[in-house]
Amino acid sequence: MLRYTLTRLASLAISLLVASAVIFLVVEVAPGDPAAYMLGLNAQPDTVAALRAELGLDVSRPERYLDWLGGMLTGDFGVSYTYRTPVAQMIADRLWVSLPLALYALTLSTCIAFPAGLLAASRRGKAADIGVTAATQLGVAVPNFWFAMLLVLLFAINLGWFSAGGFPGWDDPLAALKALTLPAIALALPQAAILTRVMRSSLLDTLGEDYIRTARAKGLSRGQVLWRHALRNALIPVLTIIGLQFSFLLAGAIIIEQVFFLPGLGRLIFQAISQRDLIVVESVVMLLVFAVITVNFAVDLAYAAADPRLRTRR
Amino acid sequence: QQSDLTIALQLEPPHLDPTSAAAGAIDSVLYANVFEGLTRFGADGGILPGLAERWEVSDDGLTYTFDLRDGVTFHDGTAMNAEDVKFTLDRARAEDSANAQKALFEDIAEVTAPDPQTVRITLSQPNGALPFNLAWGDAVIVAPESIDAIKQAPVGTGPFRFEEWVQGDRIELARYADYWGEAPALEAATFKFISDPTAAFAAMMAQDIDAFAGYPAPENLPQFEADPRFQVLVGSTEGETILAMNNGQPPFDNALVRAAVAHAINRQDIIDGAMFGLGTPIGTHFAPHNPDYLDLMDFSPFDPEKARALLAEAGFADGFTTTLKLPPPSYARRGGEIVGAQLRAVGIETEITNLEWAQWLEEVFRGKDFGLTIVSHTEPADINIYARPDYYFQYDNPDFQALMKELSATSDMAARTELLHQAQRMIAEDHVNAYLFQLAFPTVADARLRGLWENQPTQATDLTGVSWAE
Amino acid sequence: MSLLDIHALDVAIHGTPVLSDVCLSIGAGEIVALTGESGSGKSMTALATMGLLPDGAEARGAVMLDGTDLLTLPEAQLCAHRGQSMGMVFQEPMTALNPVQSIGAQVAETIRIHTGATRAEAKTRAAEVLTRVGLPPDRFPLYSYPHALSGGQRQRVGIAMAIALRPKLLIADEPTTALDVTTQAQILDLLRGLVQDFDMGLMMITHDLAVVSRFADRIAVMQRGRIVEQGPTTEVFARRRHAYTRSLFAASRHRADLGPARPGAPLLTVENVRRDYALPRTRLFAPRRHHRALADVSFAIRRGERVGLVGESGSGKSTLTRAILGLEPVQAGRITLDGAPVGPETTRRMQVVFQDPYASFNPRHRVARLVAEPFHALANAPRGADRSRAVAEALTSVGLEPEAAERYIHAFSGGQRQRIAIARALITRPELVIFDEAVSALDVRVRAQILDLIAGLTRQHGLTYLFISHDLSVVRSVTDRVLVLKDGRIVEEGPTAQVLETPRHPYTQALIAAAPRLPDLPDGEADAASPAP
Amino acid sequence: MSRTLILGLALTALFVGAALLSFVWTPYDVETMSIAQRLRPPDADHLLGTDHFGRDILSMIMVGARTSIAVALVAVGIGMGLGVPLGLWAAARRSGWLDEAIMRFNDLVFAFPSLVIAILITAVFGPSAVNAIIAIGIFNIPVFARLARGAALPLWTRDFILAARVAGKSGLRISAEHILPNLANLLIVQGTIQFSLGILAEAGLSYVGLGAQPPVPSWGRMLADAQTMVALAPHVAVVPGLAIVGMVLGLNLLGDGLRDLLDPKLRVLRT
Ligand SMILES: Nc1ncnc2c1ncn2[C@@H]1O[C@H](COP(=O)(O)OP(=O)(O)OP(=O)(O)O)[C@@H](O)[C@H]1O
Ligand SMILES: Nc1ncnc2c1ncn2[C@@H]1O[C@H](COP(=O)(O)OP(=O)(O)OP(=O)(O)O)[C@@H](O)[C@H]1O
Ligand SMILES: [Mg+2]
Ligand SMILES: [Mg+2]
Repeated sequence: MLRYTLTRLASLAISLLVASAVIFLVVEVAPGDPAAYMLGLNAQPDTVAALRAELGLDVSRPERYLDWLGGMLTGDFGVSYTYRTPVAQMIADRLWVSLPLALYALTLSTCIAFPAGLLAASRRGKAADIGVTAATQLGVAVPNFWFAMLLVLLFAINLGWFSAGGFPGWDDPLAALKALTLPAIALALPQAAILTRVMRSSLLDTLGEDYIRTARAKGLSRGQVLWRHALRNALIPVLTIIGLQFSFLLAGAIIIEQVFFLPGLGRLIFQAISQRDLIVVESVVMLLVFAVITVNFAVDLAYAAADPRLRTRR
Repeated sequence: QQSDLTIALQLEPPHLDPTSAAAGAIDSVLYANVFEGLTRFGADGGILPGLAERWEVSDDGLTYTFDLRDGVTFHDGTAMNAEDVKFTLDRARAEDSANAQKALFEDIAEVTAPDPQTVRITLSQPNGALPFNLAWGDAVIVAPESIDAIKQAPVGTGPFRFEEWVQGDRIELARYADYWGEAPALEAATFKFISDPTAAFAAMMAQDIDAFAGYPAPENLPQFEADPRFQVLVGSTEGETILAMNNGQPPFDNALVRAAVAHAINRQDIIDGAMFGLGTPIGTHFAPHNPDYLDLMDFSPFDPEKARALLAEAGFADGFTTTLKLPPPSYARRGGEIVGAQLRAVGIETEITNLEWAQWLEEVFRGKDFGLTIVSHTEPADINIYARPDYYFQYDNPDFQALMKELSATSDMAARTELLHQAQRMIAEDHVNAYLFQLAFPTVADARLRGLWENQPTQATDLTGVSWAE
Repeated sequence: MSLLDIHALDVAIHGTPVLSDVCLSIGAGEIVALTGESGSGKSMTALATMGLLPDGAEARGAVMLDGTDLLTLPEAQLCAHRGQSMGMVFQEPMTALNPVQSIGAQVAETIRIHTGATRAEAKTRAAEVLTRVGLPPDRFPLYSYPHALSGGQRQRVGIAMAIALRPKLLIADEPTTALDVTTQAQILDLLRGLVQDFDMGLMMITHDLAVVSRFADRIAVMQRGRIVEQGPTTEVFARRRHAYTRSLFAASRHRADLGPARPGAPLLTVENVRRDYALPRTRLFAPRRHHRALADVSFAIRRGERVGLVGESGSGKSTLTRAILGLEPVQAGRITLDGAPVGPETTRRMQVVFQDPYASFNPRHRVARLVAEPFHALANAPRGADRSRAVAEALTSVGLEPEAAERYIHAFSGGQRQRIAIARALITRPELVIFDEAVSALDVRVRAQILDLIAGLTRQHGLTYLFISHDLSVVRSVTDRVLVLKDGRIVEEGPTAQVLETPRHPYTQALIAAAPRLPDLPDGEADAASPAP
Repeated sequence: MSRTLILGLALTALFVGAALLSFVWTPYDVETMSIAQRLRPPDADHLLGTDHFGRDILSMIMVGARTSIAVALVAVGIGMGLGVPLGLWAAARRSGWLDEAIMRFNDLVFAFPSLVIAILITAVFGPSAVNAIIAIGIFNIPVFARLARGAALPLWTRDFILAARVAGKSGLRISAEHILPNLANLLIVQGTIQFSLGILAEAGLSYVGLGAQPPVPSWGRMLADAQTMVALAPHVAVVPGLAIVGMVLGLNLLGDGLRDLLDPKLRVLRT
């Protein structure tokens, strides 16, 4: 287990390094100059040059890459070109919206998917199963931005139950949660559909295993078998999907944050790209990649917890 | 009685220093609310005294003497005096200045502060537009004490004090108790930033916000007008929306081709299709609400037959293919689709590319790598850009350049009008660009709000006179 | 009245009958063996008794356990019976246990759901039961997980779960088929001990008559969903009334006629071969450990020799096969074919027949292509019509119609597939053939046919082969000489008859002692069924 | 044939048929605008109404189907064309450094938020259908590589592969001759799923303005254009949304149906 953890950690570090280089390269070759962007149509070349110097853009690329990389190791992501505040501070602020949103959506999708998947698997071929399956087919097919649009139309504009968007801050946690509810639903439903499908098929697979028959021979009823034996084994593929979903939730939030004008990471990155705030783009993408890689790492460890075979193997 | 206001804007300022970025969004929040200049724009675009109570011009037109108001203090409590003004202007025109409109201060030779209440500006050549130039947001008065933190914590002299900025979401202002002038009716104001038009509609409809200045989706306006909860103000802006042509490159270096394009355009269809009827058609690069405006649309009426004939005459009987690069605003994106269809009707194929602003600046504005583009020129009185041969549409006409030189040396009003008429006619005749319409400025607001600016003589959301009706 | 009384049981799955008119009874303390070829309905009888028939199955008749008809019992009461008054052990110890639960928890579960014992009580009881089946907690802690146990040990856990509450009836469905002979003997002993101690009735399902002969009180023989013969073991063995029973017996005792060996020059020599598999490090900087699958193996095969290789599971037989074929490197020693070290050059002069007839063919290719595959390495391989002719010839020689070449592999039975595998192995006339457990997966009767085929081909073509098996009776019938492999070493070697009659090495002795053998019967040879292809 | 399969086939055929038909005939020309006719609700002239430029929505949906299908199909092609060989290669060198490197590469691509990369790609090369294809295609590579490797690994331990090795065949040849055909079912099923995800991705990219550029109609852009007009003329937002749902639903049902038909035990990746 330890060796497994350590090798995974090493490959994780290499992955992050490669990722940082790729991100830096891609972002830097994008045409567009942050200084020119900031100074607009009437700017004169010497003004632009002055601003470039002030932003530190006149330093060579490899040097800036190393600076950025070194800074990140100490938690210093540099200073935003357009906002002129420390990037770490900006990210931290936005994270307070995006992370709760992703977690909220993840919780919602899990809370919907688990019971629905269980129901469908335990009533295989019955009306409940067919209903759940049909709902998931639809859920997978609906684009979340369109769904978000319909949600706003119904719940914010017509019914007025929720505000149409915006984020009041965490001073009032209840209001904050309420503001995140519609976006979380828009994000969660398509994911819940996928998760339900995985849950169902994984459960059905496990229910066909030999040890399920063994357990039935011990005198466990169908329900007991499902809870005590099938669930934990079925969880393994489900965990993978949850791990993968995390990245989709963080990234999928870009459009959703746009629709609900939430001041989250997604909107930050969208804005930063259009303003050519390179350092913000690089840092946020890096952070997302880091999050995904570490979450998947955690999922791998969770695997080991769920499956004792993995603790000694590998 | 409500005394606070939540008003939405489409764009969030990148930072809060109006004197070192071109972002109009900075002025939209801070101009006249937090920062003030020596002079200022009024709601109708006229120049009013600002921090300078009055000014005098020497006979040779080279020296301006400004008398500052008494009792003006910055929000940090320090007094505003002539030294601050000198600091501001010297900073703006310095070698390493990052002021986006440095050209405004080009003619200033020296700024002196003979006494705390007097500022004297000496020019290197006469410039009748100095009071106008000093009204710009890029010329607001800042203090040396607070300049270092200005991008995050702006300290000005206006009726509202900067309170808080939740980046990505909102900026909060509060009434400044020691304001030199009349106290505003509002105690607090929140600017919210909603860039997505759908979100704007939803937020307005759900009454999450009290007003939206520069409402981004004109198609929704009839709905708001019909709703008694709201009022809709449609004002004018300084934005001449043009279909710019690359005069420096074939085929648009050929005046016949440019004329053909100008005749192929149906302005009303563009205004209806892209702006849902909002906007005034123009025939030259000048704002229709300006007293010196000339209606020159007769130079380029919608006439596809003539356009085809002109193309044939220019040697493009079979038409040609060119690029149409569009920046993000919907007037450009939607207008571009219509322009593309209209040009196709006369045989000109366009390859449409949607660009972000940064890309547009790089490729079109700086790189001059384009055939056609659509953009709104929102700077006030900016016909002088046609005198810059290196400007992105690359119009190089010595006659026009001479005309502009003469204009800046002239301070007689009637003579100026005559010169401006000549200039308008010259570019319309030359079909430098195809002139589409003057951008309108729609504001949607709660029906009980009073005193919002209707027009946009400059980018500003002046809240000084805003109040709630009983 | 006996403990279990199955009366006129009919079972149909989705309308297809799988059992008809099955009548069977088992008394307390009695061992009844249910035997018959694959698919004859043995497992279905057991599952019907447990009330665990697959979805879509419909059962008619009566299954009386201690006077209660299980078929009419509602599911909830059936649950109370399962594990409490009847228990079941399944064939596949590798998959029959939940991989993510400790063995203690799995055994305790039976106790807890039926008795309402506390967690601690159940644990104590579980420890007792595990001790009884030979897994004392001091060596096999309750918190061990199944993956850490060997197949035999897992099977013991399975038995412990089934007998935890001392059920009156125990059903064991092929409990030893997946195990090697020595382990098989231990498990059979354990079961017999339990039956005696607890006075249980045992329904023992097996297709191996030799296992049954020494073990069961009574035998029931099934064929196509019916019981065709049943009675006390000795009686059934002696009388063999039903033709099917007779053919089953004949096949079990079948000997192929190999013809005399004519050994020539040495063909394959294996000298001091060692094969290590690297094991994962336990700690980051711990020295890498190795598993020695082959340690210092040396032997030689002459042209025309038929050599057997026996050894229990994991002793290194397949590893040796791969090394000889040159598919894997060895860490030390030399393997030469005709003097040339093995490698890509020599591979084409050897061929191999694998154990699993279902896994040895690409299901997407036609038989013609499959059989012709070994031509790939040949420089002057026949093409076009010549190739088709060669394929047809090869198929005919293994007793198949040449038309078989046009079909896909799924259209063939296991026995036919193994014939095709032999055709594939022989098509290039290789100098050496390796049979790696080539008949282990087959039914006794089919096995007899394949052994006859190999013998016939040997008589005709004078094959040289290495025949690998864990089944001594098979090796006895088709080899001249035998090697005994244990833990990667050859512990004994000699003429087959001599080694099997008078084994010298204790391991060989144990192997032979553990192997179940059919009793010698007077008229056994008389009615040997002639295997029809 | 199951009901799922029939429904899936019918829906898919409907949209593919509409796309093919649009090459030869559409009710109206999709590039001709008629501002006076804008935002007309569905009626006899315009079965699905007109959009904000007065174009016929039915015609635009038909041509938009073409765009969606083309983008998604090529993107899946890229993913399969590169991912499957990579996966097979990794499996052929199982547990070597090459396998490790290929799988790490896959993990890395998976770790990048796809939409952000798509935005970056278009920021570098400008928005266009081709760049949308590349952006979607890149993220299909690891899906197919993982799938192919995962399915190929157990095959490599099968005896028939050993038999082929005994016949002297190279790893490349075995991968092509024995492994690939055995993955066909799986690839077909996963291909349909990725195809449907590609349609969604294209719609998402076009929605934020990064997909096909005007005047080429695209469902995502139709939605984006329509979003402010929901209250004004609901049909302009509802119709393209339903088209996307219908097409994706059809493909998913087709994939499920095919899987049940070909091999119900197939393990596909769902993300
Ligand atoms: N789930 C099922 N659905 C349909 N038919 C089945 C099912 N399980 C078994 N059968 C059929 O029932 C018959 C009896 O099968 P059963 O498993 O009882 O055979 P068996 O004697 O135990 O064979 P083996 O020795 O191979 O285990 C076979 O023909 C088989 O094909
Ligand atoms: N690739 C491998 N990595 C590590 N260990 C292996 C590997 N292959 C085989 N072994 C080990 O080498 C030993 C010999 O294995 P081998 O497959 O040769 O046994 P066998 O005699 O053929 O057994 P069986 O009768 O079960 O087929 C076993 O302990 C096995 O676990
Ligand atoms: Mg069976
Ligand atoms: Mg083996």
